[in-house]
Amino acid sequence: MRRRVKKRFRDGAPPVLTVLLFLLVWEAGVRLTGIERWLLPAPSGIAASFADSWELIQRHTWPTLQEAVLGFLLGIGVALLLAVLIQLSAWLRRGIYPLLIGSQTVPIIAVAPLLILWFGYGLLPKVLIVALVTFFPVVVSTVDGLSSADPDMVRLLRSMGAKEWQVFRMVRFPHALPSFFSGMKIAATYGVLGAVIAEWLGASEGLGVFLIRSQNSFAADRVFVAITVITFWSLVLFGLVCLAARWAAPWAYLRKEDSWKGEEKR
Amino acid sequence: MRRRVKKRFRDGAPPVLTVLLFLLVWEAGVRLTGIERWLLPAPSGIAASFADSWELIQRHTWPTLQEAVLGFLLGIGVALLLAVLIQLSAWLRRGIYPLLIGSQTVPIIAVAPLLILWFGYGLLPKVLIVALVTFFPVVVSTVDGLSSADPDMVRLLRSMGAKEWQVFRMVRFPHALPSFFSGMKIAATYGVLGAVIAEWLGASEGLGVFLIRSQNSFAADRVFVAITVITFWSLVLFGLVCLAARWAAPWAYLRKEDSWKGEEKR
Amino acid sequence: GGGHDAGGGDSGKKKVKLMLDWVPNTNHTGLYVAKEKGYFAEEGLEVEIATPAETTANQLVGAGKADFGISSQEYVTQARAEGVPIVSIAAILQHNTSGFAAPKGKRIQRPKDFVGKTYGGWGTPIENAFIQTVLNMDGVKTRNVEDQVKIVNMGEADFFTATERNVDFAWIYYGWTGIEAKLRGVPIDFLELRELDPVLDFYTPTVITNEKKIKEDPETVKKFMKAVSRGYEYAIDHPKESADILVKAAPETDKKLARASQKWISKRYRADADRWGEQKEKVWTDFTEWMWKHRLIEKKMDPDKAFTNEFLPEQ
Amino acid sequence: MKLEMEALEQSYASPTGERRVIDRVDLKVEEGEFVSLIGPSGCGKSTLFNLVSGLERPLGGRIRKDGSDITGATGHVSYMPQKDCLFPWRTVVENASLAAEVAGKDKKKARERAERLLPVFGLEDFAGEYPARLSGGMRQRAALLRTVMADRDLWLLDEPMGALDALTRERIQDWLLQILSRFPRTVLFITHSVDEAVYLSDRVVVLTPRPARVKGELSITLPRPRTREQMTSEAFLQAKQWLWEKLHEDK
Amino acid sequence: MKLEMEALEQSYASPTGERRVIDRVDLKVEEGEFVSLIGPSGCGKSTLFNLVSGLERPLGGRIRKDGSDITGATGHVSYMPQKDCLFPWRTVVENASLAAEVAGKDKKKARERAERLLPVFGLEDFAGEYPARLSGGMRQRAALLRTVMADRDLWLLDEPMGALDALTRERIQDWLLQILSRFPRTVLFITHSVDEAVYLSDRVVVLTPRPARVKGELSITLPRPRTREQMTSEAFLQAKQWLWEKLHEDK
Ligand SMILES: Nc1ncnc2c1ncn2[C@@H]1O[C@H](COP(=O)(O)OP(=O)(O)OP(=O)(O)O)[C@@H](O)[C@H]1O
Ligand SMILES: Nc1ncnc2c1ncn2[C@@H]1O[C@H](COP(=O)(O)OP(=O)(O)OP(=O)(O)O)[C@@H](O)[C@H]1O
Ligand SMILES: O=C([O-])O
Ligand SMILES: [Mg+2]
Ligand SMILES: [Mg+2]
Repeated sequence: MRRRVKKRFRDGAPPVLTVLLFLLVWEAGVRLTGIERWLLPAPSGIAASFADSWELIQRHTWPTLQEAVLGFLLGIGVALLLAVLIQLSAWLRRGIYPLLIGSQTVPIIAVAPLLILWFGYGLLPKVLIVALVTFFPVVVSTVDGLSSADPDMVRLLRSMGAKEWQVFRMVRFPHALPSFFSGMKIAATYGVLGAVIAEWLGASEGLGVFLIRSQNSFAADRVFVAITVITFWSLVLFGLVCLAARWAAPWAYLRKEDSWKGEEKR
Repeated sequence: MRRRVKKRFRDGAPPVLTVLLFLLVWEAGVRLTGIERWLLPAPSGIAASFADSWELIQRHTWPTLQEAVLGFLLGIGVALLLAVLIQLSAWLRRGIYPLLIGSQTVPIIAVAPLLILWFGYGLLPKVLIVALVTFFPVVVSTVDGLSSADPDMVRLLRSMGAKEWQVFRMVRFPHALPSFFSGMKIAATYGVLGAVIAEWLGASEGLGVFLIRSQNSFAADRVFVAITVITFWSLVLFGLVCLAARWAAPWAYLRKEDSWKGEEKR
Repeated sequence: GGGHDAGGGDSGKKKVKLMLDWVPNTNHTGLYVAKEKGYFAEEGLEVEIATPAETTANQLVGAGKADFGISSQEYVTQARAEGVPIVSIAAILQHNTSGFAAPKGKRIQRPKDFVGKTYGGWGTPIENAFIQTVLNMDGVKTRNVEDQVKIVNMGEADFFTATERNVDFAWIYYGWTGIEAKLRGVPIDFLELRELDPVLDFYTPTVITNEKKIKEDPETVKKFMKAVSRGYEYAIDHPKESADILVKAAPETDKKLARASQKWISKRYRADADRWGEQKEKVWTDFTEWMWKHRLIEKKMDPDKAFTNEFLPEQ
Repeated sequence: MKLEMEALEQSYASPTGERRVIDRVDLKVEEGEFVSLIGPSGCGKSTLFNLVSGLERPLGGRIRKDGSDITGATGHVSYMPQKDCLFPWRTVVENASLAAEVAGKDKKKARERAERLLPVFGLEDFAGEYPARLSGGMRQRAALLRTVMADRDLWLLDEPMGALDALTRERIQDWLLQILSRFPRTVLFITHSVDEAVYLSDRVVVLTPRPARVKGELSITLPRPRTREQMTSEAFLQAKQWLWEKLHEDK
Repeated sequence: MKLEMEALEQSYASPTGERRVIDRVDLKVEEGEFVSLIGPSGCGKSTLFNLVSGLERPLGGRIRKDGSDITGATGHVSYMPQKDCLFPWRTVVENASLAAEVAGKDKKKARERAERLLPVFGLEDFAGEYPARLSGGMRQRAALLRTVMADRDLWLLDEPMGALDALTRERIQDWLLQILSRFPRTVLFITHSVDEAVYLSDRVVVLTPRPARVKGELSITLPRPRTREQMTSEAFLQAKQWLWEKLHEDK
């Protein structure tokens, strides 16, 4: 039990410490350089503003989170589907990649009128944009993971007469899980911001709306309140993905733990 | 010789075909639905506009490319450094990650004033923004790659009395190369668009400037010309990364080719 | 944003979509008043106010995806030249309240002072033309303004930040940014466009709809404009109350700024005109001609078709 | 004829041109026969198994099973590759029931069967362990268990007991003989132990150094069931001697 | 005393509680001695090597080399682990010169030395190949070459020849004996072949099944240099017999 508490502390302390240090340096920097608070508010100012806008924040968080999570899930689904298709056929791999990359190089704001025209102002276009932003890292990592599966395992399974989808399920996919989660971590980080950007195209509520309206009122402190909230939820999403990775691929941490144990002892 | 030509064709045909198909569907869609050309121009219209604005494009491409490539290189450098630091110390891993994720969740547009205040309007802030956008996927993938190195190889090397940096150079890094390149592929895709967004915050030339000017004068065809150019160069960057991956980690493609050979025969 | 009117949601009302040009600000106060006070409801309309990104409204109104939008004369002109069938149906402000601004320390008191300085803009060709025109007025002849003034796109960065750094002057709307400067106690020099050259006294912002709507459903347009007009009349008479209505609809807006801005702008909605919203033909023809001269539009556009006063309520 | 190899040929690319590995190998195996292959390390034994199992397609020649051509076709054999190839994400029991899952058989039944067999392989305490936690010999035993569980009528075993101590090896050899006498299978077996080859086989085939050709073969006429006592018999020693000389011939 | 193990203990977590693997092992090895460890598969031999090489820290006990405590310290031995652990991104020669690179020695010289040794291991044609293109036995030989190249004064070899055919094995055994007689080293050697243990060693230590304890040990008094002829000598057969019985004792 005590070991567990100790471990919790050991795992929890570093992020808390670095973040505190970062805030301290920021606060000191602002105070020492005397930079105007409408340019860069100090953390203390942001905290105060946080308290003031607490209710507004709460109201605006839920829609954004909803868009982010739904879009993220959709993005992962699409990514998995595409990754499987790409891995199954060399032809598709070569053929689809340019389109995928194309999908990432279109500035969302430049096609805003089309998005609104086609999908309106509701939840749908936002979820689609988040999916668009998040699916790509997952596809790239997963495809790389799928195709780097141990060829000998693949061969062994084939010798058992396995169909290609069985090779997939039993070798490629478990092997690709760590890569898949790498991609997911990147995607999770982009999810909430993706929703915020989507809201800039037209929304009546959400953190994106809160942010842009605050910015337009030259309220830098509230802009940073919004950013803090966005960062917080991105961290939560990221953390959930890390947990999911451990849960889904315990074997990948088996030997690593052993060797970490070793490292710490020395 | 003939086999080589045939291979070239086999590799080159799918992307060309899918892209052509995509353009064809687009053209047909525009013609059939009769969507206004100031909302969504047809590929033919974009091509015509392309010819018209050829000189403008050329003038605006170079600055953007420069920003994208310099920023990308800087981003990779920073990413490698961070990945090594994070891998070397569990403490740093836990401590730095929240800050890294934070760096990705701050909407660039919201902190544009600060960026401009600190770095002015020149090349520097654009390069920094591209680096900021590109370094993250590389860090995440590389860290995952570094830490999933075969613990037995690590142990073997340690038994030889290797220092931690040698373990790095000889095991972790080669092992992480495929993951590193996964991250690079994602980053390469974001590089050019990152430069374009950076230009929105303040620039007098570049594709971002060209794009926003075209958009503000409702010249949808020229907006799409800009997008085409952005996509083209993103593809080039992505392709270069793929080539570099093959060049840097030939062993990773050794067995894969064998088994592909097998697949194709069957 | 948008408050809820008491009668909202009953099926008898006609649903109408209105798109702003940007986030809610004092240019839009009359619209929010009309909604909050139930003027729309009295006309049998249920208005949804949407806030899309920047110039998106022009295209979406043009495509009929929204019934009304907020735009401005230069956008309407350019959009029409590109074939977007939008029509300006009311001038929200009677005069152009925008102009070039610089912090006092930059010593920019007249267009001549622009020479050798850096201009931070929105990235539209029209700004080059403005600068060229005003330089011309002040005796600086040039074929390419960028030989005289360095022009950078400062995009989303606000005036105060931009001018902290390399940027010397920028194009601002006095009613918002200028008021903010006052509130902050940042002294600025302000060169109002219309005072530099009367041709630059164009309408910004304006209410728009599309040609099809006018042709097929003039009744709704009329009703809509009646309510909007009432909204702005109220805002003219009650700056403080109307500012609060705006802040209620968009609570993220800074209340102090909204009130100060409203106080300044309310007087200028109607200004010297007979009624709120009135647009003069001369303003449209002159400014269109000016835009053509500066090659800001590639095709000639008939200014008479670009606007109409026919939906403004009779006095 | 259970299995026929006809003029099999295989080569690989190497930095210094083509490397011939299998050079016209002809080999016939009867139904129920136990045939061992011996030959110097690197001669091409594992490659031959890859060809028979259909994982690689030969450059030349044909492979027939029960009369029908299976050249390049997979799914006809139980194959234990030389490296254990245990799936790191599956426990011992899950690895063992792999083939059953591939064949779409009842997973639970397969696991039960695997668990019944674990004691034979000395793995009874390790049913739920991941392979990363096993010793070298235990991994090999787990891999053999998996192959046995796959249970086609033709088995290819590539050095299945190389990493085992003598005692464990004997126990598993005897278990194998017993199982095969009860449920006959055709077995191709690669080993480096001449003793093992003679003790288990009906016939031992000696291959040349790379490129592999059949250099000679010997029928083992020792009666079945085999017993450890036979290992000191004259016939056994003669067979060993003959094979030993055949192997060393061109040295 | 070259190496002293004192009351070594090691355990691992298992799904069913703690699993004791090493149970108070005391062992002393003299300078220049060749000591073989034999014991059933899974008993804890490789674990013992991991402790001595410093890769794992024992739960209890001490390890001393040349009198100084090296418990948990790496870099004191040349270790050939049981699985070959060849680096897939290095060719055979590059793998062989790994230790030299770690020690910061001249890379080119190391490569030259590796290339001179390649024929001993029958790898002369494979200097520039990646491990993925080698056969099982060739990989093992490459790993042994790498260990020999590392060349500390204490070698730990974990079943270094398990995957080799008799002939290749004999050649490498003899080369090893010859090298050791010219440049004496202290060697700890794990094998499953009692023959091999007796032929190579000065002393053979028999371990119990898991958890490993020293069950007995036998000094091999056969004169050096050893020759193949000795393998049929009375003393050799007696030693084999003794070890065999010791191994099977508690069965
Ligand atoms: N990392 C680990 N975690 C848990 N158990 C382990 C681990 N490594 C080894 N073991 C267990 O320790 C025991 C001894 O393993 P070890 O590898 O030392 O055996 P060995 O004597 O070398 O056997 P073999 O001859 O088969 O190689 C085995 O039961 C194994 O399951
Ligand atoms: N994928 C490959 N690419 C190139 N060469 C290969 C490949 N696989 C095997 N070889 C070569 O083929 C030859 C025979 O290999 P194989 O694995 O069949 O030998 P083996 O008889 O099984 O040897 P061992 O007893 O050592 O396992 C070797 O020289 C090896 O280098
Ligand atoms: O895509 C962005 O506008 O940041
Ligand atoms: Mg082999
Ligand atoms: Mg072992």
